[in-house]
Amino acid sequence: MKFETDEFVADRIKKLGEKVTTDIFSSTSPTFNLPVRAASNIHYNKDDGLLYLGTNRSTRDFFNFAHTRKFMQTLLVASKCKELIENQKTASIRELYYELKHNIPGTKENTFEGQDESDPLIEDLETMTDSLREQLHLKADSSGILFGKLIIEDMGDRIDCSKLGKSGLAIPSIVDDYKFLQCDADYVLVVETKAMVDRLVEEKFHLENNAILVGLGGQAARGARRLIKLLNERLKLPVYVFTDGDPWGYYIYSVVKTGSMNLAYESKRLATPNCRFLGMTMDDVDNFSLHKVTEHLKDVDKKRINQLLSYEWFKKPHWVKELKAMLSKGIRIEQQALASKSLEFVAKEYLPQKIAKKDFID
Amino acid sequence: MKFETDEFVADRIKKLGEKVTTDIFSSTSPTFNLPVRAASNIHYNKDDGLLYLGTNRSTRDFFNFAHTRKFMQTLLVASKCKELIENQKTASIRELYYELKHNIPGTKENTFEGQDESDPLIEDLETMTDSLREQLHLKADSSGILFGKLIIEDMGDRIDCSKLGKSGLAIPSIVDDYKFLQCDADYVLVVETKAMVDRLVEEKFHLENNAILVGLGGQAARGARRLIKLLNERLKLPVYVFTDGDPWGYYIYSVVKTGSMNLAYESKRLATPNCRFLGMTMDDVDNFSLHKVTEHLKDVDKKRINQLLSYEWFKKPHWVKELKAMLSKGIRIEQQALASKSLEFVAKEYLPQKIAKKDFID
Amino acid sequence: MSEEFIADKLAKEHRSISVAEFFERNKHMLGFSNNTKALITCVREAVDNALDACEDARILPKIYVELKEIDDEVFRVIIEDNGPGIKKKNIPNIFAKLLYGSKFNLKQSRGQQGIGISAAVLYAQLSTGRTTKIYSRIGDGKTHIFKLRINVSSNEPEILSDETIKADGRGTRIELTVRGRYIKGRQSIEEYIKQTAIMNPYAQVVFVDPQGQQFEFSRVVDALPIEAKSIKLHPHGLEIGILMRMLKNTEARNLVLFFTSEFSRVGRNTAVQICTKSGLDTKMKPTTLSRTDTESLFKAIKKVNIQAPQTDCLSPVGAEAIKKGLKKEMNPEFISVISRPPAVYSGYPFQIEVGLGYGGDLDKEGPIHLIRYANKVPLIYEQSACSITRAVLKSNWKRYGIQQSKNSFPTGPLAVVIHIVSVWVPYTSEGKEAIASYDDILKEINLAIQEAARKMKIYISKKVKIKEAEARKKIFHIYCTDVIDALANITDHPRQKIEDGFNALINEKMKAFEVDLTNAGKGVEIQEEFITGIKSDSISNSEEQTIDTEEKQTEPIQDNDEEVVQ
Amino acid sequence: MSEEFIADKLAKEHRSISVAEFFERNKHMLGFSNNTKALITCVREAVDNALDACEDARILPKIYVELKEIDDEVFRVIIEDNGPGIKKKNIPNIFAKLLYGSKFNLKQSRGQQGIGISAAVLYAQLSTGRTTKIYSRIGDGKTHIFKLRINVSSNEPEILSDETIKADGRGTRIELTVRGRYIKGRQSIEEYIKQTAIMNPYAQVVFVDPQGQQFEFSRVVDALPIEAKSIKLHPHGLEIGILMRMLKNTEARNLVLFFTSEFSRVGRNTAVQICTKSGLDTKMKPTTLSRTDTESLFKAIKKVNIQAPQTDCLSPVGAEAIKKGLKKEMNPEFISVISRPPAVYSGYPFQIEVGLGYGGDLDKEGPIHLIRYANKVPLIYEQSACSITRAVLKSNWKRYGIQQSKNSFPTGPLAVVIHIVSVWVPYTSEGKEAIASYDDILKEINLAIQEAARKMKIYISKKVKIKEAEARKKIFHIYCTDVIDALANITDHPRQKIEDGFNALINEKMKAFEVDLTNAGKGVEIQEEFITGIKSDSISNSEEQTIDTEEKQTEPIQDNDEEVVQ
Repeated sequence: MKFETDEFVADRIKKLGEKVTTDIFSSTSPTFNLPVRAASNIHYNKDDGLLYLGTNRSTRDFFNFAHTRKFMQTLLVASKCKELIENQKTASIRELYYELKHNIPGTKENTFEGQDESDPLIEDLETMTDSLREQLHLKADSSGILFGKLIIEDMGDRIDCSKLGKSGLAIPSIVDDYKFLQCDADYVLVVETKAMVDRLVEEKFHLENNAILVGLGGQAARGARRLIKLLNERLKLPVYVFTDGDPWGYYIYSVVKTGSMNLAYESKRLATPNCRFLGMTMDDVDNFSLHKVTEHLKDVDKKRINQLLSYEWFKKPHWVKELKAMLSKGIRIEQQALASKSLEFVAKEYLPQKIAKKDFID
Repeated sequence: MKFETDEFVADRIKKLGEKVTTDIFSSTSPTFNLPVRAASNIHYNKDDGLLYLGTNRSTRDFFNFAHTRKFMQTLLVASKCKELIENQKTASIRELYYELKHNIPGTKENTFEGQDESDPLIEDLETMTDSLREQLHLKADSSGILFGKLIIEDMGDRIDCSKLGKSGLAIPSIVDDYKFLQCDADYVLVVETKAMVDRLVEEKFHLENNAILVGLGGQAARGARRLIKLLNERLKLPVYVFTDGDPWGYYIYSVVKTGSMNLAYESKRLATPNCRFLGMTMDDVDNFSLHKVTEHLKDVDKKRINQLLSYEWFKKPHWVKELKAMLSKGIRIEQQALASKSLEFVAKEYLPQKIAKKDFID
Repeated sequence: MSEEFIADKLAKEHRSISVAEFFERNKHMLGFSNNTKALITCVREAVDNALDACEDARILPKIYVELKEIDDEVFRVIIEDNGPGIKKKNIPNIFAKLLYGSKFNLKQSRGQQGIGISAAVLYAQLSTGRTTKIYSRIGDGKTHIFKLRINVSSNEPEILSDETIKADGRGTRIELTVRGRYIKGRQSIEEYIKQTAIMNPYAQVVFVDPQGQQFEFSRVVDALPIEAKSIKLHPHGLEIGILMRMLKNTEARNLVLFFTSEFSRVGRNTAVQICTKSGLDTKMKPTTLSRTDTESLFKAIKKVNIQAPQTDCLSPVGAEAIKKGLKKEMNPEFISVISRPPAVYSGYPFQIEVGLGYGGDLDKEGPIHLIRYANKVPLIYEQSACSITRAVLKSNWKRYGIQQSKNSFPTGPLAVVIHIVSVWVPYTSEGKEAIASYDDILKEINLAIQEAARKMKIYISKKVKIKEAEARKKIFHIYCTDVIDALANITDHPRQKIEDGFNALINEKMKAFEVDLTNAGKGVEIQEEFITGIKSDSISNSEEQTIDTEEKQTEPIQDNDEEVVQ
Repeated sequence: MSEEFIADKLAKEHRSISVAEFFERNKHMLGFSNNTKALITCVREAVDNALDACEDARILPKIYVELKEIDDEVFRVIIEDNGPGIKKKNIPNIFAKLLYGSKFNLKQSRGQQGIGISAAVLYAQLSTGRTTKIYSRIGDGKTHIFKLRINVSSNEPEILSDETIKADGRGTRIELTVRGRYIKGRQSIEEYIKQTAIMNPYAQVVFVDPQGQQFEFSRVVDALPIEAKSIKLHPHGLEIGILMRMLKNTEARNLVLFFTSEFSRVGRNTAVQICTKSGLDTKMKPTTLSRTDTESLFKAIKKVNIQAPQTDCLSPVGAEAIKKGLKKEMNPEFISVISRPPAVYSGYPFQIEVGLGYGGDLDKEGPIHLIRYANKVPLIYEQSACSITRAVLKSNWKRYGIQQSKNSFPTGPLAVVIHIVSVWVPYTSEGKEAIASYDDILKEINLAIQEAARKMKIYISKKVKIKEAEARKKIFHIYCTDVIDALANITDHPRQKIEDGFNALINEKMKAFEVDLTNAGKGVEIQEEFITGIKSDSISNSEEQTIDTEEKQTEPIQDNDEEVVQ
């Protein structure tokens, strides 16, 4: 596979190597300088509504006993990514781990003992080369499903996503190469659970409402986030997010909208800051009389709510109100609880009503 | 949605109700009689290679204090399924839970307090009505992905699964209604991880080898198992299973082949007893020199190996040999460890070689 | 010569001190280690003395205890009884001379050391400098009033005043002034008196606390326990040093007479057997035995089979009296008491009594309430060092329906009182607070706990069953509506028909359950049955009424609580 | 008349018993509660006496201890010393009369009760009937040999034989025959002697066990600790009862003279101040004070500021000697000892010494080895009741590099010896086994532990650093090959060029690390430095050599151990 960015990224990796050899040839300790990816160095930019890495940087020094191993590993990852780009291959991050794992001669140690050693170094390399993981020819785990009046060209194949029955398109890890051949949809509806997507497909919601349905199956994978971003940016489609009415669902929304803390350095490329939150909300519980089918908050839910309240990007009056209502009522509400009204209810009443009234949270 | 079985299943449910009303009108305690779904009542049939429920049955009695609530719940589930069939709707098992959940008047109790209360009753109803969950119009969680030279008709849509780029077809929960319009594939390759399917798609393995790739993403979901069964039964395609070389991978194989203990009453409809195991094996480690990229067994792995050794359907010489080799070497091997040779290796050498040599385990 | 000088010099410094001076320096040995404990010890010694005196004289005790804080941490302690009083000439020695008393013979009594009350007097003068005042009336119309202190150097009483006035009645009153600290709670004087009241329900005790509040612990039993008799030493409790002294001091002319007259349970035959076994002539004069003769004799005694000591020397409180004591002070809803038959350790007779009180006014939360007694005296301190505690910890309380984590204190609304009576209680230390671990004693405690707990278990199970039966009543009505709705939906029968049929069926079934419930309801009266001592047969019968059976499949991979039919 | 009869009858039964008879009945009070403990108590009392005698006479002690099992559970116990010997006329009283001895004045010594050795003699005759044999030579060429027993009824010595033979030298030997049980392990006689040897390194002890095996505990310090002086009572340690007796018995003509002559640290000014505060005339004759006068005086004493008692009455072992004792008996690789300055509790001077031994021959696994001492005597029983143990449990050992779960015993190769010396050691009970909880004492123990542990921590950190430096050496070579391969792949430089450049750089850097390592290597000699007493300055300096620094970001969501530059 070939990307437009290949030359640029390969060059960045080479520069990284040059920096180290220069250190060596000038008899100074070889070091990398890289941004700190800790919560303390993550900032919310109110202007564009995205999370960014701050300016704190740290130094990785071969001659610092505590850094030596990681220094070596960083270069191994960089070297392998250069190879992938040159050979026009992509690899999953687990494949990368296995490709790089080997015994270090004269020891019982391996270069990597587990994938947990290589994964963070991929993120380091992304920040140091200012490039996306996918541009390094690496694939994250994929998940997500798509339905709707959209025709895509993928690897030369023409896929009509309105003609995939109740099966749907599996969203891969790399979507930058998708070409959008035709789109008859009016908006994108991002849905937390695949089961809810099934329901909407059974009700033909996507066809009758001209909606592109993107099912996440929990937290949004990178491929799905990038695809939402591309649909929004290239096709100018509004994006509505439909999750469970609980802190976990709300955080899924915030990741789609604002970016995630783990990947703050990629918010610009993965987040869709103009998307809107559709539901479920605490008001829904009252408006649609769902009291009987709420679930009680557990301690872990309460803890998570308080965490969200401490994040700057949740410090908007409507979110604070929403989260505090959840705490004071001691309840949460799931998408599928709407089934208690009737199976059709979500497709025939709830969603059309919310969208018609523009009953969104930003 | 409508199935051929609808009339039969609706009638079975009605008979169940009639049994109870007859009890009531004849002043005897209303009871259900149902098969025991415990390990002690699960038997391996060597002749057809499937797991079956034995003949042990238990009685659920409304006037047994400990059964009363569950008795009520069983009838609620049965009643709702009859409704779904009549209305030609399907529901996810979570939707079913929410549809049935309501407060019991005069108490603080709900009919169901959690989905863990309704799920087992669905299985009870399946055994009592001798029907599949899907025939009760219920959907399990779906997962799984498909690529290959196969054209399917799904809900009137014609889907060419060789034209889905690197995205692929998401396998839904209900596949009985698929029509196979055309098939140019020679065999089905069932793959444990989706990342490995990505690799094979990138290498165009499915197109070059006329293979249908089914990616499971861990333990096989009911939809995927049923689809594999249908491909095998209707299209007479041989099925090869490619998992990690560890007890978890082997158990995935055994579920595809023999049926699962949880759903032993459905083995006949879900299992593909003539499928073959392709790899990974302990011999692969030696034959392909993969020693450096094996992982050490953890206690939980060893425990699971010993569990498998105790199951009758694993008491075949080659499986015993395989599992014992694992224990004695203290290692396991993952599919993606093949990447340590090269990224292409699995597609260009490992799989073609194994398939050519018919290096399978039964 | 300089070497000799050292020994000489050191020699001059040697001197003798009196036992009073010794204990003045070592007051912690007698329970006066801190102000809190000292105050409770003073009350305890005086109350023990009062109760012993009444019992010896076969008088139903009536005890008055009063504390006044007359200065910061200085208390006047007043204890008065209706006992026999003390002869005038004995008063100074009894209260103001250590190691003087009536309690050195082998007889079950609260005091064993003959040192308690004079130690309190010693502590009073050491800590406050004050003398102690004694009032005694023996029923001759006179009251003798002494002011006493102990001459520490000589361990002899000093009489500061000695007055006689006219007054009727009988009894003894002591007024001590001591340094102390008054506390509330678990190890308080109030708690000590309450515990005393449980095990001495034939005593009436009035307690006035330092705030002037009066507490009455009433008499609920109108008879004293049987009288404890003195006994002679049993040969199996003998040590060789004691044997030597007895041989030397005896008036018996020969060995056979020596054994038969000085020991318990040794008849002529046994005495002859001992002599034969030791190779000594039965006619030998005891005072003429050599050391090796004595050693042979001693070894022979241990080899000869001797009848266990008689047990009329023991005065247990008795099951009925303990029940009444527990009832009045703790008010549990159920009581079970076991008074074991007497047993023997190291030649000393002893007896174990165990009472369990369950429910009622007892705390539902927290650890159980364990109260230990020795010869009717509550043991307040050193709970963890006591073998009674160990026996309680090691018992499997779960088996009896009481919550317990492994080897820790059980929890729940349970009071456990355990009483050991013996002519010689084996304390672990001087504090008279913890019982030493003798296998024979532990075994008896365990048996008593088991026996009492089995009865309690029956009561608890019964109680649980009654609760269940009541819950059952409601359950069918709660769940039938949804069942009827579902059946109406599934079948073609009209809803009303199903409803009528079902309601008829439920009513019929309920009648059967009502009967069960009534039977189970009998349990409500169990409390009274036990307390009035009805036989346990009738109860174990009703325990077998099982109302429903649940069988579990082994290895369930799904929940599966239905009854299995093959 | 029948009432009076009761009191009369009861009166007849009263009698007095001797202190010997009391303790014969209550032998558990003196450490003879079971056969195992009794045997160790006998050895202990005799060894304590021997060491005290030698120290009083300023003689370097040489003690011989032998046990022979002469019958089943019957032991001959022999203890011999090279002390001053005992004058013939004192021998019977010292060994065969309770409450007679040299130890009733306020002076630091092993025995405090004046009861120990005669209690052992009493136990011997009670448990085996045997007399005790004493040999004493005071250096006059004669040896006096007594066979003694105690007349229990009178608490007076009975001399069974009395012999004098010619023999040179000096010393005392006691031979007891007692019932006992000999065990190995934690609470054994062998362990007791070993622990004694640690805290008395100026004594030579030879022990022959019942199997005839001989153990030598050698003398490694050739000077006795400074001599402990007797002191007078400090007014702050006074109780009112004692004050009254002192006032009554004093020969002082007036109050000022009374205070200045009978007490420690009271000068004329202070005495006058006390009188003024109490409103009494300084010229009053002490014997004429009324009770209320005495109470005023007592209250006044507590209000007047009096200088703390002098501390030359204390005889600590000293840091150097404890180091040597620990070294020879436990052989740890590192020792740190703190001898705190004297302090005061309730008017009594005391002093805490703490020794920590780390590593070497000590067990790497299991709980640390805690040894408690009071006045140089190891405390063997009742560890959990002791405030020393409490102080150890509450210390934060993790801070000093020793593993410890919350509030439980630390684990690892550590011996902790803690020594309290005082003219009056506050034991919690008669057993002389556990120290009572006084805040002043706990505070001193904590300070001593902290001070000693801080030194130990420096040693442990140093040891860790040395190990790290050695590992470092290897690391760079291990990882550079992969780095070079990767760089050759990424950049256009030839592999050989990168390899040469990198190797040159590593060699250069390694030189710098060698230097560090050498510096750190100094730590290897720390053991000797500490043991020979080098100042800790040099050590805390080297602690500050940080070889690499790691800073952690707060709230890391990824691992992030790099140094942060803003």
